[in-house]
Amino acid sequence: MFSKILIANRGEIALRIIRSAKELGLKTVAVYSESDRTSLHAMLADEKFCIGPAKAQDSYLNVPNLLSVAEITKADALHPGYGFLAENARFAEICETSGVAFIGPPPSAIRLMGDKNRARQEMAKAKLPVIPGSDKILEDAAEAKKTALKIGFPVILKAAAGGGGKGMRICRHAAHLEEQFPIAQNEAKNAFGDPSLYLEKYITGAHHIEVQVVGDKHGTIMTFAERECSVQRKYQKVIEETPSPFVDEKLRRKMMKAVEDAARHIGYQSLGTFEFLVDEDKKFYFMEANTRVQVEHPITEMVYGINLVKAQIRAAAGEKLNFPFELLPRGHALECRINAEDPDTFAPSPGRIEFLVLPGGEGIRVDSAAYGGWQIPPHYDSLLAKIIAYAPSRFLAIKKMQTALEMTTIVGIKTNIPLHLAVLANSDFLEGKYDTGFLEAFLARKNGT
Amino acid sequence: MFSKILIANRGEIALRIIRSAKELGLKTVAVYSESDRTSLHAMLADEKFCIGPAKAQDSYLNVPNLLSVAEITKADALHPGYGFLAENARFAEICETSGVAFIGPPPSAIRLMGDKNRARQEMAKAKLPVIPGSDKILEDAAEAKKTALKIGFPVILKAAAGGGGKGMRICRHAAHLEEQFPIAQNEAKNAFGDPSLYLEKYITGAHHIEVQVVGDKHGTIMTFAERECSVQRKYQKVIEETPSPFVDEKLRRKMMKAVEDAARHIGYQSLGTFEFLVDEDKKFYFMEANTRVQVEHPITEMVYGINLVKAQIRAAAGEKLNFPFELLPRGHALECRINAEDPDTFAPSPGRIEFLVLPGGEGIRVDSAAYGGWQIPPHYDSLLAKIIAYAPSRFLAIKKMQTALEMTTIVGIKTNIPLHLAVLANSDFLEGKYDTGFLEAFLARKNGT
Amino acid sequence: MTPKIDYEEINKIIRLLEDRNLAEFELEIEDFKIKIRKNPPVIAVPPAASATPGLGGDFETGGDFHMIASPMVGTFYRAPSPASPPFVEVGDIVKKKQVLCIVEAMKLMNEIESDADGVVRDIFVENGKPVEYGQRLFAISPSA
Amino acid sequence: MTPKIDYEEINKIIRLLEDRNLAEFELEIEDFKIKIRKNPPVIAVPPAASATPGLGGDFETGGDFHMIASPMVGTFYRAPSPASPPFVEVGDIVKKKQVLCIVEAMKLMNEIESDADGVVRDIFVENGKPVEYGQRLFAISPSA
Repeated sequence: MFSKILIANRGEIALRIIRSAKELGLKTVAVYSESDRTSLHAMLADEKFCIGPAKAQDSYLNVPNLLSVAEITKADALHPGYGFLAENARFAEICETSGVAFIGPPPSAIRLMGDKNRARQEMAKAKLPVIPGSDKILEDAAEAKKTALKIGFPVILKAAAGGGGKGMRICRHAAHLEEQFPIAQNEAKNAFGDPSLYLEKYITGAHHIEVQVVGDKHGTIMTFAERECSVQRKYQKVIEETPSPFVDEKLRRKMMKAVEDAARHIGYQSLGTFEFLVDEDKKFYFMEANTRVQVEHPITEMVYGINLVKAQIRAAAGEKLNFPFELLPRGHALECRINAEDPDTFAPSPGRIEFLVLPGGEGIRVDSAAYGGWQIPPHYDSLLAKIIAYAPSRFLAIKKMQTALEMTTIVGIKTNIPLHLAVLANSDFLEGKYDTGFLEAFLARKNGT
Repeated sequence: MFSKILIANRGEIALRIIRSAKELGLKTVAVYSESDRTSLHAMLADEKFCIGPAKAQDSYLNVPNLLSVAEITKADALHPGYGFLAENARFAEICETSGVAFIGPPPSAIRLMGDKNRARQEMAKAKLPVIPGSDKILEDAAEAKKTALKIGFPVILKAAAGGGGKGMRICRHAAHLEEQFPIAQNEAKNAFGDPSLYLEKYITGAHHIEVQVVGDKHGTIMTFAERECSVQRKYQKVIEETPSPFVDEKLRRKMMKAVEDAARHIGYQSLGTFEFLVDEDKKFYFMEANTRVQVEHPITEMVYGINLVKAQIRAAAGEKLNFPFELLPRGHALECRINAEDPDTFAPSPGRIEFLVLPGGEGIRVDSAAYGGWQIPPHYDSLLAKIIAYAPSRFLAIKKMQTALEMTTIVGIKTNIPLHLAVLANSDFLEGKYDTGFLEAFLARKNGT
Repeated sequence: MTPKIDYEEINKIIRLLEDRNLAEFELEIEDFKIKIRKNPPVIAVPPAASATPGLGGDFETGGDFHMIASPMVGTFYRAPSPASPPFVEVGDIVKKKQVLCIVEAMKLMNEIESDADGVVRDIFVENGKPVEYGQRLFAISPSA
Repeated sequence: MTPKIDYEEINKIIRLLEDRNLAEFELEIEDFKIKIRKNPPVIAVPPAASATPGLGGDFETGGDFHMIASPMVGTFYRAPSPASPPFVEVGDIVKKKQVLCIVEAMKLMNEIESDADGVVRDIFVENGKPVEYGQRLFAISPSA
């Protein structure tokens, strides 16, 4: 096992990793930007180093400073969290050659999954159903059009290098595609430094369903029941739950088995998530795989009663994974992402938290780096807290979440709690009848457009 | 089901009841004393009423004001929490005759269990082993001596009307007993207005083990795996855990069955706890039963994945109890009671909480009414927060608790967190080798006495 | 030359204290001395608390009014029966021990008496409304 | 002569308090006395934070010192090699662009230059110790 872990991240995920490291008996080193001096992750680690000014490019993405901290503190492992350098294969390589274990899969796996087009091809080889589409980078709009006509509209353009919605464009017909192609190229170039695009059939009424996997260096591969992440706005997940009200036991087993086979095919050795679109007929298509811990991992932990980040660290240290009891999910878990943002305009709302009461008690888990008196820096993402509710049934978990959100008191900044409460009270949501189009349609109705 | 519940309590337990009531879709009414104006329970209920000045006798124990609030707000049920009026049979009767459902067992059950001597006799009839002792109130020191000689020293004198250590005296030999008898009588008279004493054999090296029970008005009785509460100081529980490292499966089944039979014998219809002393040979003796929710109930909820307070409310409303899955405990849970007190002298430490970071994340539950900026009133008990850690195994739960406590930051007042950390690091505790004498001996060693 | 400090000047200084979040200001020049101290900021009470109507806590509304507060939880009645005239109206002179209202609690009518001589300046609660312990009912000023 | 204290003057003093992060200001000259106290910051920062040594945040220690801060994370060396004399000592006159120290990062020796002419007034870090980004290394005063 390692002796000291550098956490190359901030916010709730940094705190979450610090906790798991401490539970494993490891020392922790936090890094922070000048605007994160009073952030909780910097206060609660064993050691801490300022690594640059507020701008992430100069601090949390500052590779020389990160590695200097590892060297100075004699940290023997680095946890990248999510975002920032978490899926940067080159960084993982630099860590390994500098003698610092990168807590994630080998750089080759990060590189494979980072190239969305290559990932699709490799996964198709592993017999994972993929969405019909261009099997390679599109040369130009003309080639895109030809492919689209073959597989049928609507199609979606995607950046080969990217994720998170950047460079994505849904095209309804040929003219639309020709118009959007250069725009998407430009967006991809600006966001990822690479204009390469590919396209896929766009599936309407689809569900975003993902399967958590964890592997070790001894060939163990474990998969977990699905997470339903269809409540999205602009490809940003807002509410996640497990199990999915849409997935039945047959589909669940099929997807878990398919992911297990695919992970085994590439010899996967860490925490990871395989994301799928599932259509109305319960056919599932591989979208992409994330080679890191995900924001929504806690709901899986709640229903299984396990700790995925500890498993991730142990696997990186070469331990063989084992859990004290059979991995069977029990009950239902929901996560609401509480963002510091205007619930109507979605504009970020940084500022000082004047007064804070987070929820607690039976069945409630809170992952947050917020505290009363904290000045939220405006430089980073707006995720303020993840509130997770666990109960024996979906109905009870939703009631519990409603109660928790109603009793959460945050003064000084705006949050999207009103939006969450509105969604949780929606009859379609309550009946579990929602797909990836749900939230945008809900918001359009709400705004009367 | 009820429509509105009056919560006749304060602090974390009031908050805990408000949450459960809201989850059941019920309206909540908080009552508060003048010194609890800024307390969280008063802020987070649907309605709130000031019922008197700081002194509990004039506010939380002010029966006319409580019933006036129930009448004015049209509350159809009252939850007494623990302490205050929770085990006052007369109050339960007044509630019922006023048309307000008392969320607890019928007054007769409260009265029976409130008289510790009568309870022992009745439980002996229900075949529950009781500690050998006087089967009735002791006339005088002479009778006490005669009984003690029959059952053998050491013996313990106890107040018939009381609990919580008041009026209790351990007597090693006859002369000692004669000396202590009038002192204990006096203490009992002052504490409970009743000098009546009885005596029991005092069991050395005993474990304090309790079994949670819940019954409904349809004859359902459910029992839950034991809670180990032997880490005590002056009969005040400090750390509780489930399962007990001392209890084996055979003893567990025996105790659960015995409690089920006893609860059935008296037709128990609510949440309750049967407390036992278990000697080194794993013989168990009934001590007393609490006819209310207990401070340490969350650890049972954690391992079973259920909500006991919701079950208590539903049972009081006449519903038949049922849980969505088979009641089987999984994993291990620990609770540390965080008190606002000096960790060395145990003197209460009220004051203003200048800065507060409570723990969170995977496997951590916090039940607390504290918030940053809160001025803790000096009039009530010092329980500030209950931190509950849940993990697949005892070892992991202890590591998780240590991490949670190390990352808890409370500025402005003193707390007993250092004491908890010291106990959690103790090798006997880690090995699960402790009995009711453990903490006092630990403190004596620590203080070099 | 003496410093020019007048009302406008002091007003400005107070505004300055507020803007700059200062706690205290003291100035002494020859015979002139000024000292201004701001109340310490209280931690923001969440909206739930401040939204409460009729909170009995803030007795001081200025002036020399004497407040009569409810000694119990109950329902406030200004008259002995629906058909009767109110015990008192604003402007009435009242004597110590004079009944001002009734607070009904547990079906009992509790007469609330004035504990001072004076004139009724304000009645804070409407007839038939519930009152908390300590909630102010009447403001009495010492004399007409 | 009495000092001329007017609104503008007081405003200036308050701004000074803020800029220099002072809590209190008191001045007494002959018959003139002024005292200004700022509100303490409301939320206390937990001990963990304040206990940190060498936090680069509090640059102002009074005076007109110019601070040289580390532009990177690394190990601070006062001399080009263990056998060499230090680049500078307290009291030395330094010129802009003159090398003051080395910060070693990723096996690279980064020479840190002065960005001002002046006299070295203080050296805050011991030879061979790690430094954070932004941690102050030297205090320089404009001239001798």
